[in-house]
Amino acid sequence: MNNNLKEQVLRMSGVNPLKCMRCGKCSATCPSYDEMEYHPHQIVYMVEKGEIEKLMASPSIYKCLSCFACVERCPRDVEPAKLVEAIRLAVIRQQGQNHLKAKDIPDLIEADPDLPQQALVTAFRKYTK
Amino acid sequence: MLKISLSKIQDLFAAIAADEALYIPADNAGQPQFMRWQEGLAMTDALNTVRSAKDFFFPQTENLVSFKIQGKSIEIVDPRTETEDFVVFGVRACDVRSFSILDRVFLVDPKDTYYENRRKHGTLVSMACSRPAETCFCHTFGIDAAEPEGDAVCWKTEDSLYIRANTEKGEKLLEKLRPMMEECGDEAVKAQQEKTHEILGKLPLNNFTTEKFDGDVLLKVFNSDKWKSLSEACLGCGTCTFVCPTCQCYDIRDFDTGHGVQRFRCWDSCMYSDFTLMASGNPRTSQLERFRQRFMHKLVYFPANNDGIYGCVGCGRCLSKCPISMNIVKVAKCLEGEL
Amino acid sequence: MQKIGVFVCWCGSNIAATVDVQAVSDTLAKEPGVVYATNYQYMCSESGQNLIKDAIKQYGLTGVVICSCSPRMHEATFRKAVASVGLNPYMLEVANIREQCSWIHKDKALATEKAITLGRAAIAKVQLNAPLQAGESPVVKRALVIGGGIAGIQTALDIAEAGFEVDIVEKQPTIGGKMAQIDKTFPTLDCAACILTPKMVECSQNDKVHIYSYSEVTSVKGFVGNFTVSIKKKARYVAENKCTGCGECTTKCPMKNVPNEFNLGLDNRRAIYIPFAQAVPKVATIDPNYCNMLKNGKCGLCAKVCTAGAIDYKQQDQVIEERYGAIVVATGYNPIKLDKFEEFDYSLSKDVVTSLELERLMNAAGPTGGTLLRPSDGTHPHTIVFVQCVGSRDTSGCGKPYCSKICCMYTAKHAMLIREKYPDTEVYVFYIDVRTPGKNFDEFYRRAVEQYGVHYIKGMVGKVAPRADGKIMVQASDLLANEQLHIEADMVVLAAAIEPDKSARPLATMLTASMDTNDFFTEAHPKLRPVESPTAGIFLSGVCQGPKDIPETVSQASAAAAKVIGLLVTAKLTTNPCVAHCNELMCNGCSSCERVCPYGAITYVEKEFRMPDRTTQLRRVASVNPAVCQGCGACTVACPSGAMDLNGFSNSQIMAEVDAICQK
Amino acid sequence: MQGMMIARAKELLQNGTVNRVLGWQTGEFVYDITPAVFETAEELDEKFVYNAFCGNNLSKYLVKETKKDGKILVFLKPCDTYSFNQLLTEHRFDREKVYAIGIPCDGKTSGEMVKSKGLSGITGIDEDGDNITVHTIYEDKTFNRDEILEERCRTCKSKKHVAYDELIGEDGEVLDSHRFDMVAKLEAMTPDERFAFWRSQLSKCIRCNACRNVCPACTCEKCVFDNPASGIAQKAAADSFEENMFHIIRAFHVAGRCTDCGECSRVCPQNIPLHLLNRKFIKDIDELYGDYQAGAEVGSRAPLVNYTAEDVEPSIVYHREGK
Amino acid sequence: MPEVNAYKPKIVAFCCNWCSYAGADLAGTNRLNYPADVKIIRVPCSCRVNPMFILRAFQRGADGVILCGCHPGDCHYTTGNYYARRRMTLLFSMLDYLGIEKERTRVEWVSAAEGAKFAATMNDFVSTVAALGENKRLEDLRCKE
Repeated sequence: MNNNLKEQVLRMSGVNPLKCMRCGKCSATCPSYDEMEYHPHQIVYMVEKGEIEKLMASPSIYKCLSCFACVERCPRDVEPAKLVEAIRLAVIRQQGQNHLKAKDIPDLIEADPDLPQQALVTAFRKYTK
Repeated sequence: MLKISLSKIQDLFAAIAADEALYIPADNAGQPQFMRWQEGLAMTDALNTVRSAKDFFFPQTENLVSFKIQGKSIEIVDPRTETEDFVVFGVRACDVRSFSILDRVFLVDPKDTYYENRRKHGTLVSMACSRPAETCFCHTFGIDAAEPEGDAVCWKTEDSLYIRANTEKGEKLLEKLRPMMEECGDEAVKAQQEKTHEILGKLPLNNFTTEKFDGDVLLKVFNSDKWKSLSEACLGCGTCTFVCPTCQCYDIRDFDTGHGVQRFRCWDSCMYSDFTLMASGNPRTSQLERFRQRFMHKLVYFPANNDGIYGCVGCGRCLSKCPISMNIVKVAKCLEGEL
Repeated sequence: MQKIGVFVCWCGSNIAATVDVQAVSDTLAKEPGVVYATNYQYMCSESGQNLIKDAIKQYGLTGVVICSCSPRMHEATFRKAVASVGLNPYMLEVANIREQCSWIHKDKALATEKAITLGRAAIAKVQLNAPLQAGESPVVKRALVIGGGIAGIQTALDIAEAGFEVDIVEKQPTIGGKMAQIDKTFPTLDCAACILTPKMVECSQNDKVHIYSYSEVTSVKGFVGNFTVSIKKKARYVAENKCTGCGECTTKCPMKNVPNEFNLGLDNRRAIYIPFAQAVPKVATIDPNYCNMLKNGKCGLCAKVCTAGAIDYKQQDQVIEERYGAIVVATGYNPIKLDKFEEFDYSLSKDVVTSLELERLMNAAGPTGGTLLRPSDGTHPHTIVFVQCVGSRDTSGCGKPYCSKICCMYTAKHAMLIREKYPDTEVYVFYIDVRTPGKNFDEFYRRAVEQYGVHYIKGMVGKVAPRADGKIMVQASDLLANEQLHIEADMVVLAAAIEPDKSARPLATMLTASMDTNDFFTEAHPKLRPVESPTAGIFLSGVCQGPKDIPETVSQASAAAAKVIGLLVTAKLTTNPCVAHCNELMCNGCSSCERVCPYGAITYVEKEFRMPDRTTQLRRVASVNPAVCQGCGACTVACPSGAMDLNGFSNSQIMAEVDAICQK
Repeated sequence: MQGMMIARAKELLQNGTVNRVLGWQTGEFVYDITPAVFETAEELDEKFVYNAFCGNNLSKYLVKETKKDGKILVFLKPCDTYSFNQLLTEHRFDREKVYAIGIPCDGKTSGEMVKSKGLSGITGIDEDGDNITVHTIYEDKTFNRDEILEERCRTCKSKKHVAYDELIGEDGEVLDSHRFDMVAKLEAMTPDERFAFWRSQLSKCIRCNACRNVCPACTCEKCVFDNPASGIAQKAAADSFEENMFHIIRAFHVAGRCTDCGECSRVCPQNIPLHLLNRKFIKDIDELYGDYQAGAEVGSRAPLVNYTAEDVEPSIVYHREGK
Repeated sequence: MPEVNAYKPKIVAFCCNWCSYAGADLAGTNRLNYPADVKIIRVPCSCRVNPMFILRAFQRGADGVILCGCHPGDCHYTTGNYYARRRMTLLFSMLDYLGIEKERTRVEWVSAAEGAKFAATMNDFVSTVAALGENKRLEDLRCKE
């Protein structure tokens, strides 16, 4: 179990999965349910258990339409869709999967001197931890 | 007359403080106040301290007697230890004059031995004013801000401090300082005094007098219907009385320390609702009466009993400190129309 | 200065082994005010008590300090003893030198020193004690029950049985409450009406019980033993004493399309109506919102057909004032409104019903005569889906955060009844948890599953959508099978959360009885005083205190009755003299104390004061009712001027104790 | 503005709506303005003033004034309206006897404030929009209004009037004031630094009671500090403990009731920043129990006579961020 | 050898009659030891404790003051401890703000059944206060001998 990842997901989403009372209404309301390997209520539970890597590897998180029906319907305000979004971000932000590395920058600037500063800063912020 | 360069003033202080306590006006958390000098403490440029020099002779609280209780026995202890000699330096003309008023209260029979003891041990070194403020009106009471009384008197110019003794106590102090100072003439002082007098003439309260309160005006003033509007906004706080250099009322109280009782006196204010409270109640039941008491005391009762000397020295503290800006000048100006 | 006697107890060796009792009494003898000090083996024994009594007489003691065990143990004993020789019992203080000294310390010197300090503190306190008199207040021998459901009925009958007058105030035209609407009761499945209506009749026939139906409480004044309550009898436009309940008017009234609230709007009634056949009182009521005569002055048909001449279109609301010794709140509950739950389509589809509606649909006296038919088309439903926890355990803000407690059981009951009566019907129950604690409850639920074949599915319904063909699509999750289900249902039954009746909140304000954030009344103690409100003389019965089923409601109702009877049989109430009091001269009338008083013991009066300057001034000042105050002291700290103080624990007394403890 | 106020006051006096007018009256100098009750049009013309030095909060006077016969007109600056409401919440005066006119406020200064800029011998002041020129017998100096505003006005919490019968001028908004910045700064210090700060400030106290007597929340019939029976009565701070005691208890007694009008600091002859004590309570209340502005509405339940079951535990004091 | 830790702090404990005072009694009944420096003052409810009392204790030489009451929700008077909780939170925060050691004041909820908790709490509080040493910041010199 990767506690750092779990913390990261919880922080990014602002969700407290411990509020879940396991009613399954999220899964009951989910329009993409049948497409998913892990269903919304499972996602909540797996985050709680810290099985973030499993989720990151699963296509399920891209089956979510972000329709927020689960967020709307959840009687405990758990907001599963926000967890899904956070897991997607966790995938993007994984280190080692950087689209840009610090040493690439001089070349980039040389290639395109008009490259906006902000793009660089954003890239760093987004792709490094 | 002696003179010393301002750059050496700390040496002067050190010399005075060598064998007695020295208090100088300094900055205390943003407020000018007399503080005990210790190395490095600088004199403030402020015109005057928030609290007057009366604190040194008539402190806000002082223990009069202690009762030590053990089981059922009580022992009476005089808490006074012999007071050390002290110098209060930089007292303004108005504040120096206040002692002649306080002396008339505390040093007449029966003498207040606590006050008397401190007067004996204390030396007042006054400081002439060169930059009076709009709230100043000491001239009303015949005080010359440029020529203060005091055991010794100082003038501060751009670069030097001039000092002259007025009394024996002052002489004694100067004797000690003579080696580090130089003798000089009084030209620079005279020049400064002239300038100061010129400024004093421009002050807004230059023409303010209390002359009309001379004579048989007591009932007329007392019964004036102006008191109502004058006192209407008074909050009944004690600011005016506590910053006043001449207010001398006090209360005596007991404090149970758990192993005895300390009987102490503390300043009281005639503005307080429990002032002169007795078992039978309070003779002054309204703020109007209490307010009137203060000004009647200063302007009428005190002079009536003290050869025409008013109970005010025109320091202007109450003018700048009263939360509702009501003060003796406003009161006197308003009432004088009645006379 | 008091003349104080100090009595140090050895408690055998309990104290004496660790505390030098001789040193304690010797040292304390030297304290100011102490005129006598001694020690003895057992102060609580008869000879010990006699020692105290004799000393009081001999030395003329005005205050007594006993250094002994905890005051929780023997304070009452010693108070009685000193009172027997004429000393005010509140002139006594106990220094706890056993539980809080000798028993916890091993070092004798330390323990002795501490015992002396504790003794000093008690002496310091006694110096400032003042004699206190326990007050008395009479008790009005009549009780009021607010709410005429099963809780109120049971409480009223029990009180009446003990011989006390009791009034029921019911805002509906009839008593009976929710239970009257219910078809069968779990877990025995007997008919609700069969067990409720005899009690309703008993109420009307018992001459100790008076029913104010169609009435509301509008104001409550006073305190325990002596409440004055205003009751508004709403005009029903029918003279209660003349109406025979024949029902002729209710069949002749031309206004036929008035939704029938007793059947939850599933059918209609007339503008003049009797809610149901067994109503008590069985008196017709005219609904002024629909009656043409009252609205437009045209019609008057009911008056024409009434042979008893009971119709009175000019009847006015009437306010009655009555005095009571005790008040029981039994205001009950309602299912919550479901408009916020659009996913269940309750407002759009007639075939999505609440469980209470289902009760009416299955009731022989209901709109369908007891045959279960779909409200939309009157056909027989073949697939029925039950949804549990609709709005219960919901912290999202749409529903209620608590468990409604009764839903699991009544849903099992419904499912079972349907399967029994219509075996061709498939019944699905979607649950989060099945909660069936209670005698024969779980067995009941298991029967629904095992014997009646009800499909219990762990999971929640996410979406209910009516289809054009009349079917209702139910989308739900089956968490155990890990699949999403799509069921074509004919009917959906929602187990709506229950909430306290809306009338409870303003009533609580009138009674100064506290409520929790969900508007349930708070009990005086959650475990030990569950049927009393913290406000003395106010008792709680039924769901107004928290979700309950019928057996629990009835037991609480009887418990409340027992408490009321206990109060009413008391000739006079002795009041605790350690109560707050207000120094009116110092009181600002700012209401801070009133706001923190949990008992509503503080009221305000306008009083004239003579000021020091001989003028008079009208001021608002607080006044504490000593019969109601329980002496917690919350007000004393809320009061900025220190006008409020507490007898027996005054500011000066506590500070004297602090001083004594801290010195040296 | 002053002209409009006088005109309206005269009108209300004349048509009998009110019998008296509570306002400000001119003094000896430009800055020494005194609260006053006016009964005639002539008095109003002669002495009524409204300018940058009218800092006094008049609401407390209503406690006394409404005891008299007739109705009184009072002029209320935005921050005074909060005190007005708070006094009403505590039933301290009869609303029926007051006619309240809300007046705008651009922030106030004071003689002390001007003098703190090193000026002495003040003879006059000109206000020209945001420029304020001070004339003294020694020099003339022009300030931007903001430079010489009192601290409470620089961190003004609201320009909105929360109570009035009528309004002269435009109503403003509740402001984002940064008024807790100094409290936060103190909180961030070490306990030793804080102790040193408060000791140096509170040791200046002369127990003149100006802070208490001006405070609109201190309207007790008898203050505990004046009442020998309270056990904490003191006429002077005879020991540093008593300096602390007075200010802690006073701040506690007004906690949740203090509207942060800033009068206490304005009147302190020793310039002790007393408002920092009150603001600490306000900041704590806001942070721990949810935002609460005393006096924002009449009848609101003050935080110290209120609770929720979920309130934080006192141990939060040990665990909070900072030192 | 000089006695280490000879310093004995003075501790005042305000205990509500219904829970904490009974809890203290239970600690005694179970012979659970805690320092004799703790002296208990019985009050009807934690809400009876005025901030004045706490300051008074410090004035008179207490080194630590602890307030014990029923657990929130269990108050004999229903709501008393809720008010006490707010009052003490704000008071303690103010004392801390004035630079007075915050460890000198504490609130603990001790039920009538928690004798062990009472003893443990007192042991802990006494050692915390003892570590701070004498109360210098909120003392009244007149009350010292």
